[in-house]
Amino acid sequence: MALAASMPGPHLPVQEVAHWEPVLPGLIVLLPLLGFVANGILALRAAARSSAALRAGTDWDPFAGPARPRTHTLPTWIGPGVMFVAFVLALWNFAGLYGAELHDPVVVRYWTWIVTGNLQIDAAIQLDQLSMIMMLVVTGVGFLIHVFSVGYMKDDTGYPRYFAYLNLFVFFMLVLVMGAGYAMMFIGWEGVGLCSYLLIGYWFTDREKSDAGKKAFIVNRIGDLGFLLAMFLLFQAFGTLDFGPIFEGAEGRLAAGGATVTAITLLLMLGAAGKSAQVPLHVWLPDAMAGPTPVSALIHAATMVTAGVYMVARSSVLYALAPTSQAVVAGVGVLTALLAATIALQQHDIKKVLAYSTVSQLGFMFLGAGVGAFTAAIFHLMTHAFFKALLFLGAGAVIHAMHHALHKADSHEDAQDMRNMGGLKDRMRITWVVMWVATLAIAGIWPLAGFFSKDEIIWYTAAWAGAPSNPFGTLYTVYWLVALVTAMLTAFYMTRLMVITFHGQSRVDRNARPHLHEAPRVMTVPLVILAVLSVFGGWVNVPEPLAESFLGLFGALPMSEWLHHWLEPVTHDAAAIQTAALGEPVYGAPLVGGGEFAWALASTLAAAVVVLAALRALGGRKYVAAARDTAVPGGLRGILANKWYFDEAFDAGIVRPVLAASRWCWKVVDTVLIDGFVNFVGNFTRLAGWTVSLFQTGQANTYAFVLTLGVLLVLGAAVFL
Amino acid sequence: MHEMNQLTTFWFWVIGGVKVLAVFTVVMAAVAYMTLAERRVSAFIQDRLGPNRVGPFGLLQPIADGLKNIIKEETMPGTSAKFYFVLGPALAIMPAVVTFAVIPFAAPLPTPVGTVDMIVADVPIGILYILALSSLAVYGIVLAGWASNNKYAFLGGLRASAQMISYEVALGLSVIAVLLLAGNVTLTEMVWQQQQLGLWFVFPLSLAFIFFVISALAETNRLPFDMPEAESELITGYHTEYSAMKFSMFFIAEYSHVLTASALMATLFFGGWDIPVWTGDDMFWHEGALIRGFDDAGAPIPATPSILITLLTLGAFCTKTAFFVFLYIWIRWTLPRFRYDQVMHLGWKVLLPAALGYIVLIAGTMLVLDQLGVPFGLLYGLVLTGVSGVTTIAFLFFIDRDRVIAGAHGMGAVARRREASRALLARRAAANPDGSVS
Amino acid sequence: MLAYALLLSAALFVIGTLGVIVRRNAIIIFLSIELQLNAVNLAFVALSRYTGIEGQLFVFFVMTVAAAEAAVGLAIIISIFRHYKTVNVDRFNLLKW
Amino acid sequence: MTEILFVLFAVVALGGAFGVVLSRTPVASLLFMVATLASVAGIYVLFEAHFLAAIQVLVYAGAIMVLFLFVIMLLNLGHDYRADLKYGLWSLLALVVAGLTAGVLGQAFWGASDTGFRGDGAAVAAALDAAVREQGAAGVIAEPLFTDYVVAFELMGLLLLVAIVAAVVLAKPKT
Repeated sequence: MALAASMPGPHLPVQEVAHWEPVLPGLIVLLPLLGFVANGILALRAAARSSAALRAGTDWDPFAGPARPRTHTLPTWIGPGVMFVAFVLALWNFAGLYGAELHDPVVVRYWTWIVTGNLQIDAAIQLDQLSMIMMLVVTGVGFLIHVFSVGYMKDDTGYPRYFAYLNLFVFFMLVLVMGAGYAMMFIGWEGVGLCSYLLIGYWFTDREKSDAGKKAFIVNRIGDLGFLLAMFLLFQAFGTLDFGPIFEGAEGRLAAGGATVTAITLLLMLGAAGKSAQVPLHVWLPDAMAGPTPVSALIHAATMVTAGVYMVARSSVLYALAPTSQAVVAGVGVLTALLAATIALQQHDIKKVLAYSTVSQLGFMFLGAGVGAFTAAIFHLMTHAFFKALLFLGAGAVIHAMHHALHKADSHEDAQDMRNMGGLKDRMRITWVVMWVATLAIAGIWPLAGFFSKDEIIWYTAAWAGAPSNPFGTLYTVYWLVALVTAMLTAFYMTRLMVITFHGQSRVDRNARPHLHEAPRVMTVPLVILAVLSVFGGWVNVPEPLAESFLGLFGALPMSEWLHHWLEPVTHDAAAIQTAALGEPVYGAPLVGGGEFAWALASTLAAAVVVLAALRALGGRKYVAAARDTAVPGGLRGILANKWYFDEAFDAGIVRPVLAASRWCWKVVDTVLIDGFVNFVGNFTRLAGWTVSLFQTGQANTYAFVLTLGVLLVLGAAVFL
Repeated sequence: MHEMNQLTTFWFWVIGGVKVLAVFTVVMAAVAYMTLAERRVSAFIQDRLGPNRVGPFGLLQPIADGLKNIIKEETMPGTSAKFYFVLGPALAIMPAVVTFAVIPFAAPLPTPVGTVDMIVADVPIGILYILALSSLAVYGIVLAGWASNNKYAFLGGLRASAQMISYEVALGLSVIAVLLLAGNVTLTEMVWQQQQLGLWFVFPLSLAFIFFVISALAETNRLPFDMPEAESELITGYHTEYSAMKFSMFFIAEYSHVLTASALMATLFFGGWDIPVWTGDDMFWHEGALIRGFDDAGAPIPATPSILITLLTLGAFCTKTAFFVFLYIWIRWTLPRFRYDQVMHLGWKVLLPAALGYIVLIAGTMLVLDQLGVPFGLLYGLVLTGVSGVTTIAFLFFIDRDRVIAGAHGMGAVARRREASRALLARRAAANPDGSVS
Repeated sequence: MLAYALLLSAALFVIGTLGVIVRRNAIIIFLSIELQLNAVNLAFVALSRYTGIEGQLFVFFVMTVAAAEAAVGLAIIISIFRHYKTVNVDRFNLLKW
Repeated sequence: MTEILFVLFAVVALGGAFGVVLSRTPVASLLFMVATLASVAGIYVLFEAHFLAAIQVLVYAGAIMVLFLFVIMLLNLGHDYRADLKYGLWSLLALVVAGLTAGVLGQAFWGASDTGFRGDGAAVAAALDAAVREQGAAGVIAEPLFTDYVVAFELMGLLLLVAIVAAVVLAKPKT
């Protein structure tokens, strides 16, 4: 990237080694798999006991006895344990890679998996700067969420099953980010989809929740189709699916801006949109909140949904070759960001708000990837993992407390509806504080993580809009403006969430109020750790123009542009291609001019103003509990409350026609045509068989006679012909 | 140097005809006198005189018997299948008579027209010819039994067919051991190999010999295996309805079989016409010349056939054969008859597996000896004799115990069974003291 | 002589075929099949004179198969006879439709 | 001499074959079959296949046919003569088909000459005779049997074992 190349920042003192051997990289992948197997066995044993009890006519309550059964104690150590070891190993490898001046990815091949025709797929993993960041995020945040889950899922009968799924998810996620080719990535891609389905429908006895799982699975399939087609095109173009040869040969083999590379990248984008919940395939993510809240934090906020961003970043070379696709990616991203943010304004379910927030933030990441700020996208991915995981876990802690309290009070009110909360800050101090940290981080308040990452994306959008040869300059300017508005909306809806949940009068059921209390230590400790990360996570990539200003504490924030330099081996090619195609980006606002410092200052001030304004405006308002809130919002609020009618549009535009067509196929094509044909064939065969069976006299002589006749024919043919 | 030339075609046919006539006559005469021998020996064993009125020592008795059979009335059962009734004895006697053709009975005889082999037909398949034809012998018996339309005759025929098929297997397997050692199927070569080995095959193949004798007894329907004609059970079995010459033909067939079997035992296991120890009679056609053996360099040593040697070897052959004929008679008048199921039991469950195991043992020993490079000679034979001897003793005294030696279900087994039933009765009595039957 | 041997073989084969077709007695049918096998064996032996020892080897194998077939076939006939009290193949036609 | 013997054997074989098919009693059929087998064995001898001739008589005539005879007698067959032969149209059809087959086979075999197979027929015959002199009538068959065709040979042994077991199981009365 030109920015990084032209403005090298102060490097940290590193011990440079030319060669680097990864330390047990396979074990990082394998450990969660082992955890899955171990937990899976425990889950099967628990299921066996449960079904045995069912056969005996009773229900098996694993917590009825004086001590928890072993199936419900061992996962506590296995689940987070394997994650911890994997995280330590990842850190170790990171330290090794950090000390090495490595420009090429390290590929470790284990065995050749598929060989057919020209296609060879190796079971190989790739370690480079990008996958290392992803590994750290997946294992680190994953570990914290595992620990949190120990507290959150403590009283669930499916405890071992939950951890088995969670471990399996991490395994597939690691395969996704560490795979050395699109094929391996696709395995992980599908695997995390499966785990997502399993975990959304974790409480599968609830019809609504299992439906949500199916919805997620089906919507993802649409995107996967795009991914698959992209892989076919890639194989056609390169004869391989390995990253190395594809990215090295891309510039030579594919014409820049050509149809092939545009098709490939658009199809990849379709896949990414499915997985990362971009418009219009975002509809599954809010429904996915049916799963346990830690799952939402891990899969549907921090890791899996960011796989699309990772893929686009990984394929940066290809995207750099296709400016049209980039514009599409950025457009989809910014549109998603805006729509999701607006929807989030009118949601009452605390997790739904966070879900739309996630969709919105993912849109930001795609915007970043779309405008070529791949590093910024990954940066935002990372910081978002911290604060969104924190938000979800915090929401989890709230729901946990609410649920517990309502249960104690025999109340059937909705534990997730914010209208039933209010004033929780007195009872849940730690949660309240860390949630505010995360809110400020996501709102982009200096110097929290979100400020640096989101600001960088917006900044790059503006910069590339001003690039001299960019055919989509105007479009990028629009993107920039929308992104600014969306950033303000983000600050607003997050403040709204905080206010309704934690401030004001308590609307909790009167009987339940005394039972409300802070989450146990095992849950709050991960919260605090994530809060710390949300505060300081952004400091790894302080933009150069800010570094020496007061926004960079006059250089006191140590790691100026560190992530840029770190990822440079991965993004370098793409940056070079993009600069060659579009020209140098113009670092200044396209409309009014001005330096980055000024815009950054303005951004954080605007965010702060929005937060304060929202606090003022919303804090004074009186809210009513969900049961009495029957007012149907009209106008724009109604549209937003109904999520822009996306589900309804899909239902009318796709689901109903498909159902109607299916019914027609059943009634007409299947019943009349196909059944008729099949029955005809069957009847004809029976008739013919009956006719021929007349020859079957059961008498040996007849058979011998016919046999001889046949021999005679063959012999005659052989002799006379 | 003698004339060693082969016979011309003309003389081949002439001498061939002479040999056929001579051998046939001698065999028939021998059969006739075997009947006398049987009676005299049986009388001797039973401490009486036997036929001694017709001629000196009763020597003309067979002729008198023959005359009697020829002039006796032929009876023909009214419900019999006439054609097969007549066909039976004819089929019975044919294979018995022709099998002798391939047995060499003396060393080659020098004549003015060439050297004459003392064998009617030296066919290349030798022993197989004998096995094949003797397997046909059963037809005569079975047909006779069936055609008589008599329950006892029919049972005799059925028994004959089952028994002969069963023992053909054991017989063939015991011969296979000989084939292993001789390396060929012609009987002349077997005699030659025994001369080369310096040992008659009865020593290195002792167990095979025992099996062969037993199986031959069964094949010829002689006691203790004369199930098809067991007088006490089936009147006289398959020839119950026969009389006069047709009855006599069955007799001739049986005794020819005995003669052939004796000659075979002599040839396969006792060196045939070989005179023991003396090597001057060793003779074999090797690449168109008669040789006595090979010197150390492997060159053939020419043999000198003479009339004297031929006569001496003929004497040796006749002596050995006569001994086995005597053995047959001896056994007949010494051992009691088996029960039918015992016969089958012995054939299928004892002789067959034992012979198979023995073949494996002999073949294995030979393989080891060949691998060690031991030449085919006396040492080779002695090693085999040792192995075979140990096996034979082990078989007779440990494995077999009282099956072959003391009959299929010998006294040991009977005693054990009696013991067991007595114990059972005692237990029942103890459990049921009032004596009521449960 | 080869041609005559082959013609004899053909004649035997056809006669055997005839036997299989026109006789009802299972044993006779069986015998006719053996006759066919023999006809083929004869052809093999005659041809082995002109093509090599393999013809005779094949005859050897055919004989082995015939022996196995006779054992099993006769056992089947015996058990059928036990059931139907006849070996007339017209009587056992369970294979009929 | 050979030709005379061949004609003799051929006549007996053909006569026996007709006897097998046309005899009214199974026993007669069987005896005709034995005659045919013996004649065919004689023809084997004429073709210098001594070993096979011996095996033919030993195994076929001496064992298999005795087994047949045994079964015929055990079942006491031969009392339903009338039902045995198929008459009328069926026999006519069979005759026509058999005649046609005979015609086709005759057409195929009529011109078969002694040469024109694998190289020179006479040379093959001479080599066979030499091998018989060298290795013996049994050895000439045994040598390829235990080298080139040993797998087939062992399979034959297995087949026989299976047949034994099958025969015992099948013929055993169900108790």
